[in-house]
Amino acid sequence: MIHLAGPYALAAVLAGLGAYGVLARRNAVLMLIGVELILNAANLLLVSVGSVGADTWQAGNVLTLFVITIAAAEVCVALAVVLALFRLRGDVDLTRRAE
Amino acid sequence: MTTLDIAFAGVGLVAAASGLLAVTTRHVVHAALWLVVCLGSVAGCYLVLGAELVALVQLLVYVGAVVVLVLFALMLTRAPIGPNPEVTTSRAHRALAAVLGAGVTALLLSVLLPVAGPARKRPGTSNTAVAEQVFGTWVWPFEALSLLLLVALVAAFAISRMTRAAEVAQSALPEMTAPERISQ
Amino acid sequence: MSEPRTPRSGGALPGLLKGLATTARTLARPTHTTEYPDAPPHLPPRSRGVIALLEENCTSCMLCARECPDWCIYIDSHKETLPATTPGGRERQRNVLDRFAIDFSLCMYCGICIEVCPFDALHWSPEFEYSELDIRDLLHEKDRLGQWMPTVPPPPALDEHSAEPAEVAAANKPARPARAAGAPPPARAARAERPERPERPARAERPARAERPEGTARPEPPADSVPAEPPTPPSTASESGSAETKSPEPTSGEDQ
Amino acid sequence: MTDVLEVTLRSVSVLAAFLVLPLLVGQAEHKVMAHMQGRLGPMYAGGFHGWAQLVADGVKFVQKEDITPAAADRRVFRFAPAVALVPYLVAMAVIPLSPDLVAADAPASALFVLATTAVGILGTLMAGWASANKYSLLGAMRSAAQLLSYELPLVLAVASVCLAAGSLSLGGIAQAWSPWWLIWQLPGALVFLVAAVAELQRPPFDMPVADAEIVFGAYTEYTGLRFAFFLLAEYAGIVVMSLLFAVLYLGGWQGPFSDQLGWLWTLLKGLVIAVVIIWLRVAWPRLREDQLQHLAWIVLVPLALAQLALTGVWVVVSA
Repeated sequence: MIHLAGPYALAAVLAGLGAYGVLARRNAVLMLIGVELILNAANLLLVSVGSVGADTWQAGNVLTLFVITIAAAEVCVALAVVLALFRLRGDVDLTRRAE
Repeated sequence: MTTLDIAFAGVGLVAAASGLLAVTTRHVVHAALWLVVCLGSVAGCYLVLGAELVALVQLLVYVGAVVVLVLFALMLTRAPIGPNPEVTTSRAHRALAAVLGAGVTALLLSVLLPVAGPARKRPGTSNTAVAEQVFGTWVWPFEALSLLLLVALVAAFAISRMTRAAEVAQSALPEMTAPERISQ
Repeated sequence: MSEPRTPRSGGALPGLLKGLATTARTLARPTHTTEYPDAPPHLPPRSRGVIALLEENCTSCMLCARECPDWCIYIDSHKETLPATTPGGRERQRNVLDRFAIDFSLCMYCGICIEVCPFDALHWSPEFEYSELDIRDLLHEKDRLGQWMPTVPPPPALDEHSAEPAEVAAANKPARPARAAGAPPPARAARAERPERPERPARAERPARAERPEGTARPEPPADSVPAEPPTPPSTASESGSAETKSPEPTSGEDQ
Repeated sequence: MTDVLEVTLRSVSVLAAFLVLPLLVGQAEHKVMAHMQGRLGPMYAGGFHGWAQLVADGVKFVQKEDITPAAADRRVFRFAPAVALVPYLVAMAVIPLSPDLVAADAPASALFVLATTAVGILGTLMAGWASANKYSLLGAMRSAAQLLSYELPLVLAVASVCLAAGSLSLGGIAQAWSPWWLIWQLPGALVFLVAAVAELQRPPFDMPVADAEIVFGAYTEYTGLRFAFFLLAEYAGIVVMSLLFAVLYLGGWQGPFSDQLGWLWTLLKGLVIAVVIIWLRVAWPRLREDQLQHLAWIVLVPLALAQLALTGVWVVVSA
């Protein structure tokens, strides 16, 4: 027996923290950390819904696995971009105007 | 309150606290390390929710690969020891961001909490069931995902090669004419 | 151990397997290691372990100290005036060694000091167990250096057809009674030994020299037969002679 | 009450195994390596052939001063050894020695072991970054690159076995094992072994700690007990990987008298693999950094994928 209020609240908090992280950071890699938090909020929601309902297709678990995979791909490309940026500009400050 | 609720509250609080630290700390690498704690405790949440496979994949892929990549990128770019004020935006900007973040949380809470409902049974998912669904119902998304991974791999490779080619072109600029540079 | 081969002979895999095979073979064989403090090492006979000092031979000429590349030899000496042996004769001076020390924490065992010593006062000793817990204790004074003298191996045997060594030649020569009967003044014995010793074997006829091998710690093979006749005069001389002259040969001859 | 007692007993036995087995492997390494190089190895500590050498080393490490560099990030620096060590302790809890001799029976224990060992990388990364030392940072980056690259063939090789056995549980895999696997899963086994040695950062894949190039990599600044923890983590890693290999590819407890002596078989097979890992260290030189990545992506990953495809085809055909 479990209340879903807890997972829902945690997902909401993580999403809010992630949004804050994306907005308040200048460093590109740290922004990515915020993005990861948002993705985890979504995952948590999926899992918590999937774990209690009559989930015939296992959508909660399967979609979470998919999201984790997509996150890996996303991080892979994003970090390649960040490194390319660093090599060109010498920093990864996304608020700085490119000259 | 059930036992599972208490367990979830424990790991959930850790996750929320470490998530907060991950987005607020000014130590660049500490942010990534707090992210590790956060993701690990989210994996714990999955375990409490009965999704064992997801929890392990979270640990394997997120903590073992994604965060390591993030740390790797941080070290490759610039990660001095000690607080670094340059990683966050200005105070006003941050206040705005905090308001927006709190807004997101409030919005989600207002939507989600009413539908949370009473305590429910947690049947727990078997790995076999997940596997059957992945390779049954979800097989086409799964294949598309593998394609996505491949594309991402190639893209990451191409991006890193592109910059190197650009560097080479820049360093060899005087000796080369434009067509040569393009052909490179 | 086989003949030199080209580095890339047949790809990586044979090389990897070969590495595995070699190590496995070595594993199966008994080791050659002997555990040193339990099993004494088998050193070659003329190992160069440490530098020993034959104090009696040293004239404090300072050649070794000057030639030493890292300046680890310390020599202090003073001059002594020996009274004239004959009435109206000239007083003579000799060097007396006060201190001879080698700092083995600096020494690099090049052996140059041994090479340059004209009087064979320095020798390679195979002794090597003289480590200390404190690096400052590696500065060894002349008494410690002298203690290693008995470990110095005898010089290698001469070629069959080479001339007799000076000492042997001198010992085999019948002593000249006229000179030997009168006590040869110790001062003279000490002085005479100095300049001539190494380079002129043919002229080495003085009894003081002939008696040398036995008087010192240095074992020389032919010396066994030597000591019979000449020792009496020097020993009497040392008994009767002046103490302050510190003639090396007679005193040491008596000590042993 | 009995539950509590049982849990305590299981935890204590895992802890004991965690403290004893790495020492055994370490001592085996001392002696095997010495004899492969024509030496004797430690001979004094403990009297008989230096059996207590590692205990003496432990005592020595405890006595040494625990230095934290002034410029280091203190908390991360001090916490890193625990992060490197604990995952292997947790992983050891789910490895079965025989069908009923397992501390914690998890349904997806194969995945569990991989997931926990993947966390162990973080310890090295933290240590390297927090030391405020360029060699350490270089070592950490090398190990991050290396471990990320070799995680993939490792997981793929394990996936092949899981596919063949139709189970994610180590116990189930060992139960489904048959001698035929020795041939059929051989490419996967080789990939697993190579990737495991690389994951452990053992020679010939020890560039992250290459002492001739970057002093001692991420562990350069560590002294005393914290350094000993890293060493212990390495040897615990050998134990985990060897036992994992024994369970996945050598059938774990399967052998004569497996009913009574099953656990002994698992341990023996694991020990053989551990000796092989030591053997590789003695026999082969260190790879270069680019050769390392080359090996992972050009050789191991395709080989593991081919093995996975072969296993898939076989499973489908034989089903």
